[in-house]
Amino acid sequence: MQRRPGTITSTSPPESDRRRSSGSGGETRDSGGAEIDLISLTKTYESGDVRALDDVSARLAPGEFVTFLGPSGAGKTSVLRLLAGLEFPDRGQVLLNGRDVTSVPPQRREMGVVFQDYALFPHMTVYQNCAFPLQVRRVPAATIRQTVDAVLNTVQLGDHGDRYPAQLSGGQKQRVAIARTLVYEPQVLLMDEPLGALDKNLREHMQLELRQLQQRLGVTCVYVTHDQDEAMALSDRIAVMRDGRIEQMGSPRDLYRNPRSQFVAGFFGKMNFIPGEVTGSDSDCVHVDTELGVVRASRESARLSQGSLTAGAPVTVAVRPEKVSVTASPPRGTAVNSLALTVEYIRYAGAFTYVDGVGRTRETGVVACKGPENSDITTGEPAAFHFPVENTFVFEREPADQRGAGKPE
Amino acid sequence: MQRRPGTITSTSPPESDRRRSSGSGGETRDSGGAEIDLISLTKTYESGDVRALDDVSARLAPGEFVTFLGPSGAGKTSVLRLLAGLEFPDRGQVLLNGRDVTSVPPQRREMGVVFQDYALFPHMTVYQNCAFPLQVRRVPAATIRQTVDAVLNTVQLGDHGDRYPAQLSGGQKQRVAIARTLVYEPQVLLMDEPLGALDKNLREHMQLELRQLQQRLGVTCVYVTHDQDEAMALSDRIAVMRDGRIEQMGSPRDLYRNPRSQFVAGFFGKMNFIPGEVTGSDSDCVHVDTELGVVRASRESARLSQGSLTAGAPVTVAVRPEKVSVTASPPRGTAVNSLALTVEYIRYAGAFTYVDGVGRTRETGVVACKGPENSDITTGEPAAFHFPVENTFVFEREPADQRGAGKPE
Amino acid sequence: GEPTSAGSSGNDRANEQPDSPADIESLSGSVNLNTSGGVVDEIWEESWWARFMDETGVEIRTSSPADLSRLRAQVESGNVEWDVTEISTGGQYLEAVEQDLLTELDQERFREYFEQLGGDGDDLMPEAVATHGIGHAPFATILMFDEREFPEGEPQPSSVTDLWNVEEFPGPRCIHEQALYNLEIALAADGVDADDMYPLDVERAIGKLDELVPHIATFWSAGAESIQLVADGECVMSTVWNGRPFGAQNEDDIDYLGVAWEAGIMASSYWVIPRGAPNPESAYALLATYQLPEVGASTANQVGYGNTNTATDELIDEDARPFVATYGPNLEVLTVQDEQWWYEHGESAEERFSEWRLAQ
Amino acid sequence: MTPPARRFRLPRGLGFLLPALILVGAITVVPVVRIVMISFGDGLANYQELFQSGVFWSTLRITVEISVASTVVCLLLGYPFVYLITSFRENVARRFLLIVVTTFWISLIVRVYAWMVILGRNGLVNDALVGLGLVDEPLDLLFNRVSVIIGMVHYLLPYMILALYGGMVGIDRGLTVAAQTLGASPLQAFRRVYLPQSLPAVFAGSMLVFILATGFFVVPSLLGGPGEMTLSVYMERQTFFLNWGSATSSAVLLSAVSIVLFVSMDRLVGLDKLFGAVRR
Amino acid sequence: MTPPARRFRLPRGLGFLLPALILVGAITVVPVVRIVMISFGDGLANYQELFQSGVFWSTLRITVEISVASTVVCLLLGYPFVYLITSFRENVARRFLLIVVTTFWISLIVRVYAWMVILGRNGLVNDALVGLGLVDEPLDLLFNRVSVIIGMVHYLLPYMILALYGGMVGIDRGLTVAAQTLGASPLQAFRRVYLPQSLPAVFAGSMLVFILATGFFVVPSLLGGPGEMTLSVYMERQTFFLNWGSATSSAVLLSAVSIVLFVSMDRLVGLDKLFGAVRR
Ligand SMILES: Nc1ncnc2c1ncn2[C@@H]1O[C@H](COP(=O)(O)OP(=O)(O)OP(=O)(O)O)[C@@H](O)[C@H]1O
Ligand SMILES: Nc1ncnc2c1ncn2[C@@H]1O[C@H](COP(=O)(O)OP(=O)(O)OP(=O)(O)O)[C@@H](O)[C@H]1O
Ligand SMILES: [Mg+2]
Ligand SMILES: [Mg+2]
Repeated sequence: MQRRPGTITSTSPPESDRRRSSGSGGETRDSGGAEIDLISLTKTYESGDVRALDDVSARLAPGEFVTFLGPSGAGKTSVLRLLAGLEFPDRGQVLLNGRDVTSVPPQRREMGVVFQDYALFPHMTVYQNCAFPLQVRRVPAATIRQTVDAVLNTVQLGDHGDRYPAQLSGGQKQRVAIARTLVYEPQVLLMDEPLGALDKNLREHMQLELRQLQQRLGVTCVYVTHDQDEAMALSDRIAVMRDGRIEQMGSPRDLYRNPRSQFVAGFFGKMNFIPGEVTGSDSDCVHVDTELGVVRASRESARLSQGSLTAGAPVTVAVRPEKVSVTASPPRGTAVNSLALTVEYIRYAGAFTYVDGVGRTRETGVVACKGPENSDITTGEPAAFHFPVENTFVFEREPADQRGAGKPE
Repeated sequence: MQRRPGTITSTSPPESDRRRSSGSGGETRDSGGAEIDLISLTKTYESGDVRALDDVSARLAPGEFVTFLGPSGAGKTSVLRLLAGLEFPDRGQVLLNGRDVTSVPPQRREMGVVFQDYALFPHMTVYQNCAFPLQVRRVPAATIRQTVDAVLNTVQLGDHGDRYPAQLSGGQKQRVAIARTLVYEPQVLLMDEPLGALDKNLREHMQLELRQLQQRLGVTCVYVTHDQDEAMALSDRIAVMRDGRIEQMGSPRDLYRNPRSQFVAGFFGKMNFIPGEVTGSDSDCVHVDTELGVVRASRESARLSQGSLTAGAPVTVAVRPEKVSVTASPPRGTAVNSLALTVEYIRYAGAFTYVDGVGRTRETGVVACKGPENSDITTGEPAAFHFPVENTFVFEREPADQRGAGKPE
Repeated sequence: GEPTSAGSSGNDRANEQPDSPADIESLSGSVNLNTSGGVVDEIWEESWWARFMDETGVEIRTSSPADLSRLRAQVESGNVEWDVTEISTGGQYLEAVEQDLLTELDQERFREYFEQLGGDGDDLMPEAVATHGIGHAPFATILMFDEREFPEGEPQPSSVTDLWNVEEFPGPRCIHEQALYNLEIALAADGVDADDMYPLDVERAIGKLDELVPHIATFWSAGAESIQLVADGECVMSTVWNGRPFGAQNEDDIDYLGVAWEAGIMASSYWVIPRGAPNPESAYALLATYQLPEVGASTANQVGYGNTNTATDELIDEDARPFVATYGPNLEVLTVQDEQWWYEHGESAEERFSEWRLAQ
Repeated sequence: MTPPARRFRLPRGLGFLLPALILVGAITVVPVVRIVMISFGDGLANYQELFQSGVFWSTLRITVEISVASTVVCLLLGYPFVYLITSFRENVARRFLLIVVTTFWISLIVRVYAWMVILGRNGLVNDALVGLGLVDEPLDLLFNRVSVIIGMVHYLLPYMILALYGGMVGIDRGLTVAAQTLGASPLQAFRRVYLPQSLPAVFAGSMLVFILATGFFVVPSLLGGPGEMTLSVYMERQTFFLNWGSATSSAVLLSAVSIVLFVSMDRLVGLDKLFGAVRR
Repeated sequence: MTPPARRFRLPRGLGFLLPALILVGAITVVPVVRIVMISFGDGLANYQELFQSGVFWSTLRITVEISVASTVVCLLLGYPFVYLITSFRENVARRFLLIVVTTFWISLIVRVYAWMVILGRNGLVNDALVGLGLVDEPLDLLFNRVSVIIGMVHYLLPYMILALYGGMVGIDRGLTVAAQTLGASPLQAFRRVYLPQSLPAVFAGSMLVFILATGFFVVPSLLGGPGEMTLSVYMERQTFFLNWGSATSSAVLLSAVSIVLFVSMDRLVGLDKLFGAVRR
């Protein structure tokens, strides 16, 4: 990811392809990372009534960068705690390079943890905090100074070494927490929202640093973030969690393109959801009757169990705005997935434009996303919203109050 | 902002126009909010050598929603602390509705604070934490129960009332902090990254709730966030801070369209920066010589002091990617701001496409952003990058290592 | 050393000698008695106090402990609440006299009350009535040994000086932790006669004590401790206050404690009337009651400490006699401590003794 | 996500501390067991005797009264003091601490004597009161319950202060300030936020001082009125005749009473729940 | 952004605490001033006398030695104990605490005798040793420095435990665990992370126990060997003769020595800096 100077800063929208293409730019990985197996991890906190983790299994390849994504309380931190050896699972195992480490104490796992709440040592300066992991490893003092100075510069805190954590701003504390973990280059990096308190520029700088370090050392990374862009930009794979379970795990592109449930679909990028009922299916398509008309989805993109394929089953149709095209001319009557809607609203949003179309009842609608080019679509006028059957998903309908699940704005 | 059901979720790119348009959707404000004046606030922390705040002045209208934005350590939290009465300024005053409250203790300012690190009471349950502000106001117990239950439901923690803070996940804690402050509907809301630990869906839900509450009660809001989208979506005005000073303050649209410095320009959205030197100026335009060729900017969009207008002054030219259009045909030799570059890279990013063009040395380049439509531009081929003089900014060049300033990736 | 106290004497009531003759019938109200506390109180309650109340109708209110600094504070602050208090041995009495804290006793008055109570003034020992107080239960520091080690029939220690007789009576010893008594005993062991004892030759005594050092297990400080040490076998013999082995025999069925009176040292604490005492007449009567033979005998019979009335002897039980200091035969072989010497030289002697102890 | 401590199991790697635990157990429990055994040496006889002894019960009552009062007064004086000094910079706070602690080494007797002089009929206080014309007659300030408690407090206060200091110095004042931004008055913020967090220190400190107070006899016997005989004086008397049976049984009873006292205080104040939440 | 406490000024709204501060000041300082005045009653005479007295210096030395040793042993036993029990659930921890504290109320004298019985020539330990054939002759376990310290520790340990408990119960174990994830062994994590945070409690507890120890004479005089005479015994002798001048001057000197001791310990261990950082 060596960058050209004099160029773009700031955020980018979902780039599901970026990972793949930028992989070539990185330096070659050595095989320093560890393979991690999570086997049926289950955890209920002593005082809690809920299962924080419920049968979580996953295999992480050496040097892989895996992000755990999910709504607040989904169990992301709990996964990290079990991995780091801070908690003991009720059931299940953690394997490190095939070895069962479930009951190995934290300090013998060689995992670096960036804690969600930083866990800085209040009685040590920034410098001392960062030197700590090296000192306990008996690194020579001169090396320590060099290394710590370097890592503090990386996190842009080179001149804050003598401060105590209480004398730092929130983002500065977070950077100390990162620096303290990076400084000793652990085999496995566990990071719990390590960049949450940083502004975009710094965050992107840090993302780059993290990714470079991770690739240089080939460490296996387990990452937690709430920032979907960040997850997409950094991760080889993403695990979407919900209520203590992994809902789906795959490459960012995979999750974006092939979400397995309404929840996952709603968790990445934008998505139109249209409630409906199955009316039937043929060899290619599933037919769904919605308020806006009949919608068809290819069999591959219909994520329905056999039971839900029966007519009358409540389902949700989903399609991404950028897969929806809008034309001012009314749709031909027979065209598949071409809905006649009224343009309610056109939002010009810097680089592109959103077109909101609503049905007759104005209760349901579809949003299309198009480039900034002008067109002849006008607010209040009818327009045709088209989308391909292969990009149309059908999910079993989830209860509306499902926490964190693509909750309507 | 009443929403249609069955619609879009998730993030949106910079929408500088959104505030204006959505304003009409809100309920009418009553005049419950307070006017706040910050007058020349200066603060140096006891143990710190740096000025956390340096002559910060601002006036906040009643019911206004003002966001403080800026890199980590810029002084955002410090502003809030002074406002809330947690710190005493070295110099300067805080006026509340014209009354000097600089030395009024926190509990008599009727300001609600959501602390960056939550500051939850560890010995109280979630419910007790939220009931606390009402109890000290001697609200009847029945009312307290109702109100707290309602606010806990708003933050989706209705079933967590009996937990202690230590038994919550990071995002849950943050929501308790918000709930505890919202529950007593203060005159002024000070929120320090209140949504930083929440996933996008929940965050957008909370944004909506906050905005609705703020408009319903007409409270004045001072908000800190690192999320530019959030800042743009919520704020009436944004104050961009750097190194303890307010760099620029204005509406989101204003900041996006008329950044007053390279720093502000780099802090919002994407921006192409091209270093160059002033060669001269005429009545309409400033001429800048860059590696990519001569660029002109209108006098209005050139943010140069008289001194910097002299030939040879180092400046930075800036233009937003969405203002750049690309054509495959080579530029006409005389066209203004039409640069002949080589297309190095085309990134398809879901709803739109970025085109990276580089100059001969491949050291400098320009990124254009266009809709998803296909065109005849090909990687490796030359193309013309055009942008209007009135959308071209010229700033005095800032040192490269300026912390947080649109740092090149 | 004189304390530089701000509190000066402000109450002269004690110096107003009453004009009326002593009349036990005329007494009324109450009297405040301060004792050093302890089990003896319970015995006194039955014999001494009951008798006094019978005779006078005056109520007794008791308190404890006896403490010189509190006495002084009372007198100096003008808050005197005690009519009679005990005052400890070893120079404190003389110190109190010196500091003018006590009422000077009217000997005649005391005798009058004593005789009105049925006592015979001639039975009183010379020690019984001093200028500012009456001798309280005299006690002796004597030798106690473990009869399990030195059983009857075999040679038994017969004098306190047998502490030094390590050939005949081997085994660890314990002695008191202060110079008081130890110096006298050491000199006696070094051959000094009772008559030549004072002024004490401190260095000579220390020299003699040096010889004992290898055999000293520990120093005891509290009365009960000396018994415990022998009972536990920590030492085979120890100096002891005469009432203790008697008590151990009575109360705890420890019947293997032999005692030797020869060369023991007798001393006495005092009952005094503080200057400014609120009820001086009742105080006289109370003190007079104390010296009655029946009163002394009842304590002697139970705890081994009598009073200073020679008539008490006859009332002492047979099995108590070996343990009572004022019992004639025992009294004969005891050396009476010279309080004046201790008052004058006590501090430096203690200092010297401490120095010696610390050198061990 | 600072990991909270595990609760149930012996913390990993702390096995090596077991010997200390056992040693502490041995050193504390073994003599106690012996003492309890001795107290039951004659079956229940010792206890029967005690229960019938009026002196035991009145001294026990006096002891508990004096100890409770002294503890409460120490707390009332010590707590605000510590609250205040822990809000100063640390080195200032510790300077205050040292000053207070200095007074420790003034031997108890000397101090008691100083009080006698101060409180006596011709003492400093009375001189001042009379001199100012506030009273006509010198007041009887000495030799009553009040002078006992003054003396006890003087002796015990530094211990209370030290015990509180160790616990209160670490409490986050930030939360108190946060409470104020939520509308609590400083007093409310203190009572609802700071106080609960300081309760473990209060608990430990009160226990410590109470215990010291019960075992204490010099002050009551020197400064107290005629009737102020405490249990420790009573117990010392019992050892006059090696009367271990009754000395030990009264000790056991005092322990029992004190523990009942503490446990019920604990329940009453609801410390139980508070501790749970504060401990993390 | 939990607001750290202000440092310099009297915290807002705490003005009403000033009376407490003043009262504490009065109660502690006034008698001390008086005592210092008395000690200088004859000019420097009292001090000259003291400085020349060999006994004063040796008893002072012995007192300091015994007190330091007892404090250290109490710390070595009490700290791990508290460390362990504060890692249990809170109610379990407090149950342990109560057990330990029970032993408090066993009158000192009774306890000392219990030790005599245990350590004596015919005591439990010697019986066991001889019975097991480990030694031929009973060992001299009693009446030496070791038995003094055992007795002192037995008496003082519960105080140390209480003082430590109040401070250590609030320490965040999470940071220790965090240190372990950074590669520290449990011991390193303890030493570098937990220990520094517990130092205020250690400081307060040690001071408390040390002070108790210096004022303490029953144990040394009952369990000590012939040469174990402590300063408090010496001072008691002085007050016996109402020799206030020398009693007060030795008290003042002991205070001075102890304070020097604490201040230099403070400096040595660098507590100064640690306190600063821990306090927030
Ligand atoms: N207690 C303190 N002592 C010394 N310096 C402090 C203290 N608190 C903050 N500072 C410094 O003051 C400056 C401003 O801090 P502030 O917390 O206001 O930043 P911020 O804008 O909120 O940053 P962030 O986004 O990281 O939270 C920073 O450089 C910080 O290091
Ligand atoms: N110590 C605890 N005791 C009881 N319940 C707990 C404890 N810690 C976490 N939980 C619960 O376990 C669940 C999972 O928590 P976890 O911290 O893993 O969530 P998370 O995914 O990290 O959430 P966030 O994004 O908000 O940090 C939550 O419901 C939380 O309330
Ligand atoms: Mg979490
Ligand atoms: Mg901040």
